[in-house]
Amino acid sequence: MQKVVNGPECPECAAEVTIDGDARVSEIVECLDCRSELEIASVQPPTLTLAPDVEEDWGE
Amino acid sequence: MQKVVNGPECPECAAEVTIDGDARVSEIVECLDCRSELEIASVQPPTLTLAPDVEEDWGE
Amino acid sequence: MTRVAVVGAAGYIGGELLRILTTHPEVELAAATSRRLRGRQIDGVHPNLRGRTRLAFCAEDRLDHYDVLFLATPHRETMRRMPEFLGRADTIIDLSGDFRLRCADTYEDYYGVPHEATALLGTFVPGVPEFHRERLRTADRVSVPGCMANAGILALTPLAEAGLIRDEITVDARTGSSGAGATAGSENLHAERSGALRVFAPTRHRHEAEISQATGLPVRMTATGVEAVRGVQLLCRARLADGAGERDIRSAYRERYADEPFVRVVAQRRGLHRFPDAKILSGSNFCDVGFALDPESDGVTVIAALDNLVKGGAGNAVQCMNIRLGLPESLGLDFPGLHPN
Amino acid sequence: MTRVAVVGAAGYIGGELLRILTTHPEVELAAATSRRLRGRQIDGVHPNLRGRTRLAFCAEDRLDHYDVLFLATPHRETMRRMPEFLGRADTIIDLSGDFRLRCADTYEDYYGVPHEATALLGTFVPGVPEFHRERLRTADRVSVPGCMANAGILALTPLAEAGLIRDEITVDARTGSSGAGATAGSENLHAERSGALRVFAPTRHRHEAEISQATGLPVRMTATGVEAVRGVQLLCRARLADGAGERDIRSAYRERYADEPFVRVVAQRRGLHRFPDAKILSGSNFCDVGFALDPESDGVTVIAALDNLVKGGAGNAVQCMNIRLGLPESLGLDFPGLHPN
Amino acid sequence: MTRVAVVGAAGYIGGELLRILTTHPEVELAAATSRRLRGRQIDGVHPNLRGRTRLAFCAEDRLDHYDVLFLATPHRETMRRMPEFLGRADTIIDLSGDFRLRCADTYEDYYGVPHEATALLGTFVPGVPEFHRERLRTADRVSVPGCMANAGILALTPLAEAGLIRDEITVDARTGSSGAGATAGSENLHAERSGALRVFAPTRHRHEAEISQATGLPVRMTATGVEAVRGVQLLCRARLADGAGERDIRSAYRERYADEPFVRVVAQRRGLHRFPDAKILSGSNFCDVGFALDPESDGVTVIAALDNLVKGGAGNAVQCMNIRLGLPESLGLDFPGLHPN
Amino acid sequence: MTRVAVVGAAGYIGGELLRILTTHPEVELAAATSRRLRGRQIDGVHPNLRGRTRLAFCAEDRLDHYDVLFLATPHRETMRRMPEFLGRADTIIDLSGDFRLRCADTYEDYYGVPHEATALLGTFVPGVPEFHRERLRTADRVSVPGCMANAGILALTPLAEAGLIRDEITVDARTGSSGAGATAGSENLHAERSGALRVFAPTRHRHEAEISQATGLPVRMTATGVEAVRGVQLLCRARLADGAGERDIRSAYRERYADEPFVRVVAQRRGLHRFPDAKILSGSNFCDVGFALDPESDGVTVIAALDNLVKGGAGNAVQCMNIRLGLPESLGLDFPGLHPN
Ligand SMILES: NC(=O)c1ccc[n+]([C@@H]2O[C@H](COP(=O)([O-])OP(=O)(O)OC[C@H]3O[C@@H](n4cnc5c(N)ncnc54)[C@H](OP(=O)(O)O)[C@@H]3O)[C@@H](O)[C@H]2O)c1
Ligand SMILES: NC(=O)c1ccc[n+]([C@@H]2O[C@H](COP(=O)([O-])OP(=O)(O)OC[C@H]3O[C@@H](n4cnc5c(N)ncnc54)[C@H](OP(=O)(O)O)[C@@H]3O)[C@@H](O)[C@H]2O)c1
Ligand SMILES: NC(=O)c1ccc[n+]([C@@H]2O[C@H](COP(=O)([O-])OP(=O)(O)OC[C@H]3O[C@@H](n4cnc5c(N)ncnc54)[C@H](OP(=O)(O)O)[C@@H]3O)[C@@H](O)[C@H]2O)c1
Ligand SMILES: NC(=O)c1ccc[n+]([C@@H]2O[C@H](COP(=O)([O-])OP(=O)(O)OC[C@H]3O[C@@H](n4cnc5c(N)ncnc54)[C@H](OP(=O)(O)O)[C@@H]3O)[C@@H](O)[C@H]2O)c1
Ligand SMILES: [Zn+2]
Ligand SMILES: [Zn+2]
Repeated sequence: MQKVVNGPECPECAAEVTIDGDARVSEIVECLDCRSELEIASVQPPTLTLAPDVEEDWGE
Repeated sequence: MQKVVNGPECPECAAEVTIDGDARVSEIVECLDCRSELEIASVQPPTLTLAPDVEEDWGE
Repeated sequence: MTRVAVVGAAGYIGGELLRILTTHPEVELAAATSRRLRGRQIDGVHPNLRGRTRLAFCAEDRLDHYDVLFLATPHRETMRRMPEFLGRADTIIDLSGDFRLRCADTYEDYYGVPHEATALLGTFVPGVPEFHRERLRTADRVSVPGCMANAGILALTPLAEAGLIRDEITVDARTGSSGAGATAGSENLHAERSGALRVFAPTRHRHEAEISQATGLPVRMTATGVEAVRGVQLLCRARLADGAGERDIRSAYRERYADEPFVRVVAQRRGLHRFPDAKILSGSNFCDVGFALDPESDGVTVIAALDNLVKGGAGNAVQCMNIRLGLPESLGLDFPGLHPN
Repeated sequence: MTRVAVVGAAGYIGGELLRILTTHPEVELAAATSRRLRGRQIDGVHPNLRGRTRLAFCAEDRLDHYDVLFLATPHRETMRRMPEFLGRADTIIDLSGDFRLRCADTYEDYYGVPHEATALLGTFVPGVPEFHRERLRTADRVSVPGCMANAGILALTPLAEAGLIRDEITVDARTGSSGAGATAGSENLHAERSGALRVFAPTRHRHEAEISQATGLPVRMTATGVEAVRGVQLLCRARLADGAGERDIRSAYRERYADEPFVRVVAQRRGLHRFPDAKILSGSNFCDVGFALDPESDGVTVIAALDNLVKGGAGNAVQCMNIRLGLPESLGLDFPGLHPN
Repeated sequence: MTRVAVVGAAGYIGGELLRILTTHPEVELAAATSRRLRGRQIDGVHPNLRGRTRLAFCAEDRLDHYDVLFLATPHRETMRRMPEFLGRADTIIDLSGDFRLRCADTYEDYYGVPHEATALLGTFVPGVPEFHRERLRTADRVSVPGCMANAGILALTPLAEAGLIRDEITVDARTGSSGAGATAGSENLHAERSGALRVFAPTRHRHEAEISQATGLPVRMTATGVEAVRGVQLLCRARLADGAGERDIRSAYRERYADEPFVRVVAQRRGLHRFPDAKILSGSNFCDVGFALDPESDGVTVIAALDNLVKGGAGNAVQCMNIRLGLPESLGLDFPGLHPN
Repeated sequence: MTRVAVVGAAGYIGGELLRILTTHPEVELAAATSRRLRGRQIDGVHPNLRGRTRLAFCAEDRLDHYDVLFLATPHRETMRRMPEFLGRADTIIDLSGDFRLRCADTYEDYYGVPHEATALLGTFVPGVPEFHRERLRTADRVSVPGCMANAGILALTPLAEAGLIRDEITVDARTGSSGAGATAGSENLHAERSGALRVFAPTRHRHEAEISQATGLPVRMTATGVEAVRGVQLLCRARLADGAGERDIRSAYRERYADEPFVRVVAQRRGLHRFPDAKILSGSNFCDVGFALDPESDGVTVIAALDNLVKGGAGNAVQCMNIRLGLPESLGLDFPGLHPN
């Protein structure tokens, strides 16, 4: 079993984000609620920042 | 060519309704704008009333 | 084993009830009625049930007494016959529109005929597990909401209850063709209906009365038939109450639906599947609910989707039955839907 | 013969321009560019043109000078290259989004990048014959509106001009997949897009800025991809000004559109086809416009439909060209659409 | 101006005739009959014609005498009433199945009823311009082939005539829902027909008799309803005669069809659109024909596609009329079809 | 609990395996690989699994050892990597085409490249429970047939085994778009693929080799893409052996399939649903098989339908797994399909 850290809040939607115990700074995790891509800013204590958005232009 | 009487207004939408010269009382005509079914109430002068609606229940 | 029966079993809601009930581990499907097809195998009109059952339709006068009786008959007809049906089962679960509105006047206003069983109106518990679960545990008369109404109720009630939205709500509903039932007419002819974007209710669709009753807010609803057999999607617009923001909305949904087996909050920032879409819900009992705030105004767009025959009808009814019978609530309802589909 | 050319001719708008221009009796299609397919026959990607033309795509650097040059290239790209295009034709008809908005800030707000040819912004005449016919007769730079925008402009402007509606307007748009162009990506993969009800713009779709600019009213717009290749339908909601009623609405449309060859008012009381539906408009240059009043409130629902590639794009552009060249306005545009379809 | 009339004008073939005839520059559409809808505007059921005509349907007893009378009525009914129709026009163009087969026994065999106007059987010229153009120039009675039959005749006759194929031919036909006409029934209910792959004729579809009559070869034909409103595609299999090869096939088609305005040979080695596909033919009068040889056997696959309501019906009928009247053969038939669609 | 893993889990077959395995009561889904989406939640691309699992995709190098490993990777790639996969599981169930044909030459002939693991070719048991159940009980390497191949094998083998048909068989296959997998390209762009009748294999579709191998008869197969996401239908033509008749055919099927949980014989004389139609099979593990005899010749038409992702892929693979593990064969596979749909 992977260890998980009971995590920080998603900066977008305030959901609690679970991160692996062995996660490193600058890794990307996904918020399970709003599916933002979040970058691990620090691990002790765990903090997250919003990763830059890839533009999704569906053009229609 | 059929003779047409330059007609009365549609009671629903006020469009001018054209009726055949030989139209009779209680015949049904269609308003070309709103497609109401109209009954010829009199011919001299021409007047129209709304024919009873068939219910269209599309249920969805 | 619980003995159940379905009236109006040759229709689309009836067929979906049969699909779910024939695979439900705790019930015995004892009878399925059809006037037109009495004596015929049910898999003749519901070919997906081939190999699953050898049951034939019976006439309604062959009904005896059941633990649970599902009514999948047209509105108007159902209210007339309700007294008779009440005698035939411990629990009645009605899928028609006749006992959804508490107020007889509102019924007449939206259905165009006076209600013929007004004394019974108040005796039905709304078939909305998410908001009436406790009452459903003991309810003997359940009235399941309309397909689009249920989507609207699930999407909007948490926000209304929490005081997060105010004023009038507008609802733009889109629906597949099975919502109109199995009766052939030119409006449902494939060549006419296929690919249509048919605004069949430009104002005042009936289900607005149900959503309004549930949320306590004024609702204006339109409905458009779109290319689909199953599926309903609602796009609702409301105004945020003063001070309300994205997190409040999200929390309201989270709190309400965290433990609900069949409501999912879908409001994502990335990917193809960011908001509720009926496409992936066919056959499933989920109602997906999502939202987006207009960054420049106090407007919020709320989106909901479900399969009209399942969470919008038969599945929801079986969920109510499970609750009434004290069974696990998801029994017989675990099909998650298909992707792609 | 008028010599015309199309840039971006391998795309969907480009292809539709080719369809119309190859059957147009007064123009000679002199060039059609594609970077990727230069040298290839145009009927390779536009198979409906088999037997109609032997033209091959050419590279853009092979362009010389034309009477009319149509631009069917992506936004952003088009503004960058506009100076170059302006030198290649007497009249430029641009189908991209880059010169539709008069205000550079609004452009940046809705397109996410600063405008790169602000000096040219004010020099384009809106490609809306119904409201700018006189200016179009002499216009050398025409900017055709977006597909959904055009439907919204044609549906709402008569009411706004006549002062019949007030406050904010909401627009819920539904669109087929060709609106996204011919570039393959997972969002347009058949198995994903087929049957979808995909809310791709839950708020602030770009075209709301165009409709707002044309009507002078605030607009809030959502957009949903529905199962269709061609076709756009808009369902708009507005509030009536004090005293305004059904007849005023109908008169406003009648006056505006009585002599318009390509706008029809469709608001009927009976039948299957009571309101505008894109289903019957594929290939036609019509925009159908209809409405219904809520009997219990001051709300009015306005509905519009068109084929995004024709009245929402190529057909409208050719209509503008006909006006500019002093030709009969419907030339090459007389296909009425199919039923059933 | 040539005065024409259409009997059975409220149906799908009737509507397509009206579409073509109202835009045809050399004819005046003088009457369109419907029993059920007499007195009603024709655009009520054919909404694509809004703004194109103010004609109303008339009862059949209001018919007088026309230059050309098109019959778009059901088989069986048409043969009974043919004597009456013959008196009402100089030229009759019949779209029903009643006068396509020369042999009364074959008719009975395939239609299940005896022919009731056997004396007239031999008096109709087949409405196949590609093979009977000379006779059509003076024909007063024309019988247009069935939709799938026409595809089969155009695909196979050149090979049969040139002696390039031998033995039995098998034909697997796929058809859209408009082929079954505008009458609502459960088989054409949208929810049932949508997405169907319904083998409605697992053997001996009627049109095999027509293809066999035209090619002189035994034919075995199946038919499957597929998801489409318009469109027919045939996949035929034959065996090559000794020594015949790909070039012979290609030459046979080329010779036959080089100058034909409405038959295109589509058998390409690359690209998305290598073989005939009905998808791009909606509304067009083309029949596309293609083929591929099995590298390991003497088998050849022949593919044909058309729009059942156009080259498979109304368009082909108008092409015959143009020939009969000495008009340019493509008049009113120049719509090339749409891509994408 | 049996520990299973899926390689290629982001694709359509992979997703369908995940759907079935996450609801299967006797297995634990321990890993799902994707190179492109490693680290991402699996419900991001398989949105029907929302709320069912919190599993994320992992990279292939994170795989350890499993009881059963499913391979849902492209052909060619799979054979190259098979040695590696064999070390990672007690039982391998391969869904690619690489180990279906026993003969390396036939593989090269149909796949266009030499086989790269010929030594392994003979070591795989065909994943056809209906004909190889006993071997499957102990098989450690299973190769599941192609989607259309499985339909053909189930439709034709009973007749071939019983000696009821002779000579060459022709197969006309129709398939939905999910059969081509989840990779976007212009051939699968919605606007191009929607409504298509695309003959992508006019002769010699690959699956003919599999059907021929299973039946021992020569097979000529074409394949056409039709409008559908899921679903395959085959229309096969064969000649009856001397003396064989309808009853023999029906008996042969009955004997073979009486106890099969997932093959149904559908050849009815009445009703809308007389022959196998993929429309009602989406999500179900059924293969429906039917037939009709030509009353005038020795021809028999055999029809089969299935969902390519279920009985044509993932469902069939799980059925094989159940057999291998000694579990009830239908476990996890009881969804009957939807009607209407
Ligand atoms: N379709 C939906 O999405 C949906 C969703 C939620 C609720 N509902 C409600 O569920 C009910 C059934 O809808 P449906 O879509 O299944 O309709 P349906 O397909 O038309 O089926 C209705 C069935 O009721 C029977 N029936 C018709 N008229 C009757 C009468 N006068 N008395 C008794 N039985 C009669 C018919 O069978 P026989 O004639 O053979 O007896 C028919 O099969 C309706 O009240 C509807 O509003 C529908
Ligand atoms: N689709 C609609 O409904 C619709 C309606 C109205 C207006 N419009 C507008 O019309 C324009 C074309 O739309 P579409 O749907 O036809 O798009 P499309 O199918 O993607 O076609 C665009 C074409 O432009 C060319 N192109 C792409 N990138 C380019 C670049 N950087 N420079 C020059 N050429 C480039 C491409 O051809 P090559 O790469 O081969 O050169 C491509 O064929 C867009 O501005 C769109 O907003 C579209
Ligand atoms: N659909 C095709 O693809 C296609 C192609 C080629 C040829 N055809 C042939 O064309 C003919 C019409 O086909 P369709 O598809 O247009 O059929 P349809 O849509 O059913 O229309 C037939 C029309 O004939 C009228 N009609 C029905 N019964 C009649 C009767 N007993 N006497 C006189 N009129 C009657 C009806 O109008 P009222 O009841 O209002 O008078 C109806 O509108 C048929 O013979 C068909 O085989 C069809
Ligand atoms: N679709 C059907 O109906 C069907 C039916 C029966 C059998 N099959 C067979 O099942 C297999 C999968 O088909 P599919 O339709 O699911 O295809 P798909 O949707 O394209 O998925 C294939 C998956 O394999 C992975 N992949 C691609 N290239 C790879 C490579 N070189 N090495 C390792 N992984 C690779 C991809 O994921 P990542 O790139 O993210 O790793 C992709 O998600 C094929 O062999 C197919 O023939 C398909
Ligand atoms: Zn979040
Ligand atoms: Zn009127």
